[in-house]
Amino acid sequence: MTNQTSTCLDILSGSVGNLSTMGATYVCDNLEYMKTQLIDVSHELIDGRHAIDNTFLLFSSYLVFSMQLGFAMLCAGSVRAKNTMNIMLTNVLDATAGGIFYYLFGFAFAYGTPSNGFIGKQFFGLTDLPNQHFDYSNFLYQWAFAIAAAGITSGSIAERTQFVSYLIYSSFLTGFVYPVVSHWFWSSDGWASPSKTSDNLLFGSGVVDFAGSGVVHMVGGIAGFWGAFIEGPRIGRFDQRGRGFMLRGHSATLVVLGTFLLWFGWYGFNPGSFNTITGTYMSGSDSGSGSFIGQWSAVGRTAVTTTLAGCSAALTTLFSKKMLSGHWNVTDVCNGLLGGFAAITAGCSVVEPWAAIICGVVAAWVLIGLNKLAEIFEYDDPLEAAQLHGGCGAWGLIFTGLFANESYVIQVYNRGKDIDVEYGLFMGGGGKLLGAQIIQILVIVGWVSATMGPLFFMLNKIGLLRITSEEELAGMDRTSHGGFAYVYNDQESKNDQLPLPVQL
Amino acid sequence: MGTMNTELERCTAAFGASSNMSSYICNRFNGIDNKFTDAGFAIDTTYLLFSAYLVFAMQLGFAMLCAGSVRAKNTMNIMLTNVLDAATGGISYYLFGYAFAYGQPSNAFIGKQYFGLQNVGVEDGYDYSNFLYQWAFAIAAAGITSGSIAERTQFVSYLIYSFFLTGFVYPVVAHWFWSPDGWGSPFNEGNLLFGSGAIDFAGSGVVHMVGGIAGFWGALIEGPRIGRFDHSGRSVALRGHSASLVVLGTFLLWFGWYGFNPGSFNKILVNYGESGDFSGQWSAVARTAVTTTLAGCSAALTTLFGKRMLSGHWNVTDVCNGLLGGLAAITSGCSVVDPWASIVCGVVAAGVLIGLNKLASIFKYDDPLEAAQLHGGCGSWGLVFTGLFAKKAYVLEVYGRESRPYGLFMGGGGKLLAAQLIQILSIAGWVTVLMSPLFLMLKRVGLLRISAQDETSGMDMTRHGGFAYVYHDDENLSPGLPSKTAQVKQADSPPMETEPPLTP
Amino acid sequence: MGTMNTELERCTAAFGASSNMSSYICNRFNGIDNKFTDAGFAIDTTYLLFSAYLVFAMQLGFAMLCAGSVRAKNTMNIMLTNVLDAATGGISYYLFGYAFAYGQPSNAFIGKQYFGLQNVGVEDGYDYSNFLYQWAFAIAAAGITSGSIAERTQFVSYLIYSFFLTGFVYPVVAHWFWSPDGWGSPFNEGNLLFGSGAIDFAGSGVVHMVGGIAGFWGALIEGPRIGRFDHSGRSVALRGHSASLVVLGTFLLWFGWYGFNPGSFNKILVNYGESGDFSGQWSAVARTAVTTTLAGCSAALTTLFGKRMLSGHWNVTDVCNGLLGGLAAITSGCSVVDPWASIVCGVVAAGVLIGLNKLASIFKYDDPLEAAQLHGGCGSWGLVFTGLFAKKAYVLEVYGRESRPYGLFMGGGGKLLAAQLIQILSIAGWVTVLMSPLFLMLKRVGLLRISAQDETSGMDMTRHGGFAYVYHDDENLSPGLPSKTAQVKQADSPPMETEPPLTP
Repeated sequence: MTNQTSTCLDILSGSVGNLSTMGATYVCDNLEYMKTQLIDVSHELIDGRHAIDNTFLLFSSYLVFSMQLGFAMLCAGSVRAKNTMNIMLTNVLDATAGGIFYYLFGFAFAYGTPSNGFIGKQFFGLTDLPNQHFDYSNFLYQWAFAIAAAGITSGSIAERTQFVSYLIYSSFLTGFVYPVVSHWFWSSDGWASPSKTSDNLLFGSGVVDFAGSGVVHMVGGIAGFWGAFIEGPRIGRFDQRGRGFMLRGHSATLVVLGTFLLWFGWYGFNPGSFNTITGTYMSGSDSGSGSFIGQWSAVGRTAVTTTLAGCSAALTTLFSKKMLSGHWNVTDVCNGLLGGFAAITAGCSVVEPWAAIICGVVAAWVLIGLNKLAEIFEYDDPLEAAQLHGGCGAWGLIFTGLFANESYVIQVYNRGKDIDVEYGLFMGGGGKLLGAQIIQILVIVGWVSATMGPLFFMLNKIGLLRITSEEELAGMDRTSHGGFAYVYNDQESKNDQLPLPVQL
Repeated sequence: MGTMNTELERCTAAFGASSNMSSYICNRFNGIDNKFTDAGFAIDTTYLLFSAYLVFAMQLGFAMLCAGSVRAKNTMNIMLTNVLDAATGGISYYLFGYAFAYGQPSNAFIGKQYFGLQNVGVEDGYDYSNFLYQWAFAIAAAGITSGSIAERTQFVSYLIYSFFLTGFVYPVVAHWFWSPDGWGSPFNEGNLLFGSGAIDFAGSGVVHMVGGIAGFWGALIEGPRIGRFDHSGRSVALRGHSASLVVLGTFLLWFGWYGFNPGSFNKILVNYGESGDFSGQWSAVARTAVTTTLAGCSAALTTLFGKRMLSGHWNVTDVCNGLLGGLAAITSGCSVVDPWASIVCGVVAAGVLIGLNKLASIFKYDDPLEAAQLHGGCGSWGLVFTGLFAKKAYVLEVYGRESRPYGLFMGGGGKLLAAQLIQILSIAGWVTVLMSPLFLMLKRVGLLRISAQDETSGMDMTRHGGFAYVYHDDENLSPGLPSKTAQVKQADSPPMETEPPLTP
Repeated sequence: MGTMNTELERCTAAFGASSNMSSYICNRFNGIDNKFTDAGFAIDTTYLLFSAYLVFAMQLGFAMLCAGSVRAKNTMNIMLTNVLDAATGGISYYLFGYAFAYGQPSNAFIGKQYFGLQNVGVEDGYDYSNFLYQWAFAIAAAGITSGSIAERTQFVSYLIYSFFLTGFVYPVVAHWFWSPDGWGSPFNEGNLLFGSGAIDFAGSGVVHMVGGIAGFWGALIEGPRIGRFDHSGRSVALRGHSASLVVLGTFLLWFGWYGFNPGSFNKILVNYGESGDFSGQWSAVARTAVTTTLAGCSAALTTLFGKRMLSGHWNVTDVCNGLLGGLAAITSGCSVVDPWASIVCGVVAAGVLIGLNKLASIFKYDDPLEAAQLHGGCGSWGLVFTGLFAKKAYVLEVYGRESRPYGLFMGGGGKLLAAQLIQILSIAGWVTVLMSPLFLMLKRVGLLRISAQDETSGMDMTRHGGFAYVYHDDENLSPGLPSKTAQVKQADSPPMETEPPLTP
C-alpha cells in the first residue's frame, strides 16, 4: 500500500499541468495529508481483516474442539458400561497430553518454516510466534485437529488396551506421526503440498486434501487398524467357529449425542480450514474486490457440501441396513453419517453440492462393505474406526481426484488464471490430480504402518499392550479406574455385592 | 454498496477534467469502497454461518429432549427420527424446499427458482450460507412434530410425513411470511397485508406453529398411548426415562436459540440512521438476544411457582417446558419489543402452556412432549404478543420504512394485530388442510400406529434391533441370572446382550 | 472513533478554502471513517455475542457436571437449581445486578445506573451485548456455590441465597475490580491501588473465589452429608451416579471457557502500537485461548499422575476436576502471561487442589463437587500467580498505560502482587461477611438443611415428584415385580414408576 501512495506522489508531480490550477495547488499543498490519510485507511483495513479472520478462525477452533467432546461421548456410548471410565479418560487425555506435546514440538514439526519438505524445525514451544504467517489462533486450530487424530485411534483399540500403552502411542501419534504427515500435505514447505511456494508441485498439482480426509482421518484410522489387528478381537466377539457376536455399546443415547456433537464440530473442521474468510477471488483480470464472489461464499458452500454428504450417507445407510438386517438401526445410521463426513473432508471446498451427495452415498457403501470384510477376517474394532475413518477417508481422497471442479480449485488454492490447474478426472481435468491423491493414500498408509505398526508390535512383545483376560471380563473401570461409571442404585452399592467397596 | 459506480462518477465530476491524478485518487477511493464491501460480506457471512451452526445445535437439543422424555424402551426410535429429520431435511431442502421457500422472482404463493441450489452463490442474500441457515430452521419444524406422535408411530409413516412437511408444507409457509414475494410478508415491496405484513421475525408462527399444529393432528388421529388414561379416564403420567437428558436438551435448545433469534437478522453490519454513530444492527442483534433470554427466564420462574402451587412439587421437567414455551413465544417479536415487554411475554406464555396442558388432560389428548401445546399454543400467543407490544422505533429500524403500523398497546393501532391474527388463521388452516388428510390416509392404510404388542414391549426391541441401554453386563449378573434370559441368549443367532429382567 | 468531527475540521483546514474538490475529499475521508466505525461495532459485537453464548454453554456444563457428581436420587434437585440459576439470574441481573456492577458514573463501591437496562444500548461499551455477556458470568458464580451444598439443602434456601448472591454479592465485587470506577480496578483512571490495580482479567477472584467461598460457608454450616464420614471418622466416598455426565460437563465447561477467557477482552478490533501490522488484540485474544488450553492440559496431566501415585487408580473424575482447577487458576492471568508460564500455573493448581482435598478430608469438610477447594483454592492461586508471572509487554498492551507494575518473577516488583493479595483478602472478607450470616440465619430458622429421612431417601422423591431415571418399565417386569414396589405404586396417589432395586 505504501508503494502505491508514493507512486501517487510521482503521478501528481508529473501531471500537475493537466490539473485545474485550483485543484493542483490544494492537492500539492496537502499531499502529506492525503498520503497519511490513505496509509491510515489501508492500515485500518488490514486491522479489520485481522480481526475478522481471527474471529472466524478462533470460533472454528472452538467448534473443532467440541468434536473431542463428541468423540468422548460416542466412544463412551459405544463400549460396554464396564469400560466407560477407561475410554472417557483416554479421550480427556488425548486433549490434554496433545495440548502439551503439540505446544512443545508438534506444531514445530508440522508448520515450522522455513524448513525442508519432510519435517518442520521452527517454532518449538511457540517461540517466534506470532509472526507474519502464523498467529496463536493457528496453533489453537491445528491443536484441535491433532487431538482428533488420536481420538480416532482410541476407538479402535477400546475395551482391551492397557492404559500405559495408550499413553505411549497417543503421545507418539500426536507429537510425531501426525505432525509429519500434516507437514507433507499442508505446510507450504511440504513435498506434496498444493500451496508449496517453490514451483515444482507433485504432478504439477499437489495433493488436494483440504481439511484432512487423509491427513487426519486416514492417519487415525490406520493407526487404529494396526493396534486392533495386533491386539486381536475382544473376548466373546467371535466364538470358536468364527461367528461374530455383537458386543453392543451400553448407551445409544450417548452415541447419538456424540454423533451430533461431531456434526456440529465438523462445521469448524471443514469450513474453518480456509483459516481466513476475507479473501477475494480473482474474476477475469480484475482483482475481484467489491464483487460478491469471495471466500465468504466458498466457506458457505463448504458447509453445504459437508452437510449434504453426511445426510446422503445417513440415508443410504438407513435403507441399506434395513434391507440387510431388517432393523432401522440408529447407531448404524450414526456411523454412516460420520463416514460421509470423513469422506467429504478432503474435497469439501472444491466440489459442487451435487457431487457431495455422490460422495456420501458411496461412502456409506464403502463402510458397509468394509464392515462385512472385517467380520469375515475376524477383525474387531469396537467403534469401526479403522473402517470408517481409514476406509471412507481413502475414498474421500479418490473422490476429490474425480470430482474437483476447475474454477473452485483455482479460487481456493489461489492459482492465477494463466496457470494450468489439475482438477477432477470426471470433470475433464485429466488424471494428474487423481494420481497425486493416490500417491497420498499410499504414502500415508506406508508412513503410519512403518511407525505405528512396530510400536504396537513392540508394546505387545513386552506385555504392555493388552490387559489380562480376567481384567477384560471384569471391566477395566473396576480394575484400573477405581470403580464403575454408573451408580444408579445407592442402597445396593452399600451391600456387599460389589466386590470393591470404594473407600478413600 | 451498489453505489460504487455513481460514486466514481461523482468523484470524477468533483475533480473536474479527468487527469492522471484525479483518476488515481478516484480509483483509490473506489478500491477502498470495494474493500469495505468485501469486509462487509466477510463479517455478515461469519455471523450468519455461526448462527446457523447454533441453530443446528438445536437439533441435538431436540434429540436429547425427546430421548429423555420418552420411556427407555422407545429411545432408539425417537433418536433415529431426530437424526433423520436432519438428514432427509438436508436432501429435500436442497432439492426443492429452499426453492419453494425463497426462489426469486416468483409469485406470492410459492417460489420457483434455485432448485438444487442452481444459481445460488452469485449474489448477496441468496448465498450458500443463507441456504444452510434456512435448512437448520426447516429441520426444527419437523423435529417439533416428531415429539407429539412419539412412542406409538410406525417408522415408515414417520419418514413419509417428515419428508412432506420439510419439503413442501413448511417451505410454502416460509415463502408467505419471509420471502420478499410472499403475500403476508412485511418485506413485500408491493402491497403489504393491511399496510403492514405479519411480523414473525424468527418464526413463532412459521416454524413453531407449523410444527405444533402438524403434531396436534398426528397425535389426535393416533389417539393416546396405551396406559396414558386409565379406565376411569384418569390421567396417568408416563414419565420419561431420564430427566438429565431433558435438562441437557433444554439447555442445548436455549443455546441454539441464540442462533435462531438474533441470527434471523442475517446481517450484522447494517447501520441505522447515520453511519458512524453507535446505533446499528449490532445493537439490535444484542437486544434480541436479551429479550430472548428474559422471556425464557420469566417463563421458567412463572412455571416453577405456578406448578408448585398446583402440584406441590418443584418439578424440573415442567420448568424446562415452561422455559421453552417462553422462548417459542418471544421468537416472533424478539427484535421489535423492549426487554420489559419480553418479561410479560414469558409470564403469559407459561400461563398459556399450563392452561393448554390442563385442557389436553381433560380432552384425553396425549402428547408425550407437550409439543402441540408448547410450540402451537405458545407460538400463537407470541404472534398476538407482537401485535400488542411491537415498539415503533424498533419496527421501523428492523423492517425499514418511513412509517408502518406497530403494536396496539404501544399506540400503533390494530392493523399489525390484524395481520398477526390472519397469520395464525392461515397457518392453522394450511397445515390442517394438508397434514390431517395425510395422517388420516396413513391411518386408513394401516401405516400410522404400531400394534399394541409392539407398543407394550417397546419399539426399540421390535423395530430397531434392541434397547438403547445395556448397563449391566452378564459378568455382573451371572450368579442370579434367570434361566429365561440365558435361553434367549442362546436362541438368538446374532446374540445381543439383552437387558436382563430384574428380579430382586 | 469519537474523533470524526475534529478529523473533518483538520481535513478542511488542511485543504484551505472550501471548494468542490476539497469538500468532496474531506467528505469521502469522513465517510470512510464512519464505515470503519460501523465495521468495528459489527465485528466487536459479533465477537462478544458469540463469546457470551459460549459462556452460557458453561451453565449447561455445570448442570451436567453437578448432575453426574451427585447420587441418582438427588439429580432432579441439583439440575433444577442449575436451571434456576440461569433463570433467576436473568431477572435479577436485569433488574439491578448489572446496575450495581457496571452503572456509570458511580462511586468506587457500587454502581447506580442502568437499572432495568435503562439507557443501555445508546453508547459503546454498555450495550445489550455487554449485559448478556456479564449475565452469563453472574450465573456462573451461583452455579459454583450450588455444587458445594448439593444433596442436603432445602430448595427454598437455595432460591434465597442464589438470588442474594447473583443480585448483590457478586455484582459489588465485579464493580470493585472490573468497573472503571471500582477501587481495585486496573482501569481506574484516578488513583490505582498500589499504582497498579488488581489484575483479575476474567475472574479467578471475581467469579470463582466468590462462588467458592460462598460455597465453603454453606457447606461448613450445613455439615457433611449423612454417611460421608463413618463413626471412626474415616472418609467414605459417596460417588456420583454417572461419570459420563461428569466428562460431558467438564468438556462443555472447557468449551465455554473459550468464551470466558478470550471473550473477556470484549473487543477484538483493537490494534496495539502501529495500525497495519499483525500485532493487535486479535493476537492477544488467541494467545489467551492458548494459555487457557495449556493451563488446563498441564493441570489434568499433573492430577492424573499425582492421583495415580496417591491412590493407585487412573481416575477420570479426578482428572476432570484437576483440569477445571487449572482453568479456574489461569482465568485471572490468562491475557498477560506467556504460554510457558500457564503450564506452571496448571501444575501448581493441580497440587493446590489435591492438597486442599486432603485438608478437607482431615477436617471432615464435605463438598460434593469440591467446589470450594477447586474454585476458591485454585482461584486464589490464580491471583497470586498473576502477581508473579505477569509479563510487562502484555500488561501494557492489555491494560494500556505508559508504565505499570507487573509480575514479581518477571522483574516487575511486588506492587502488583500486593494488589492481588489485597483482592484475595477483600473478596474473602466481603463474601464471608455477607454469606455466612445468611447461611447461619437460614439454619436458625430451619430452612437450610433437609431432614435426615429426606436425605436418605433422596430429595427427588420427596420434593421433586420422582426420580430422574426410569430405565425399566412396569410392563416388562410385571411377572417378577416384587411386592414392595407394587405397594409403593398403589400407595402413591400420582403413580410413579419407581426404579426397582437391582439384586442379581
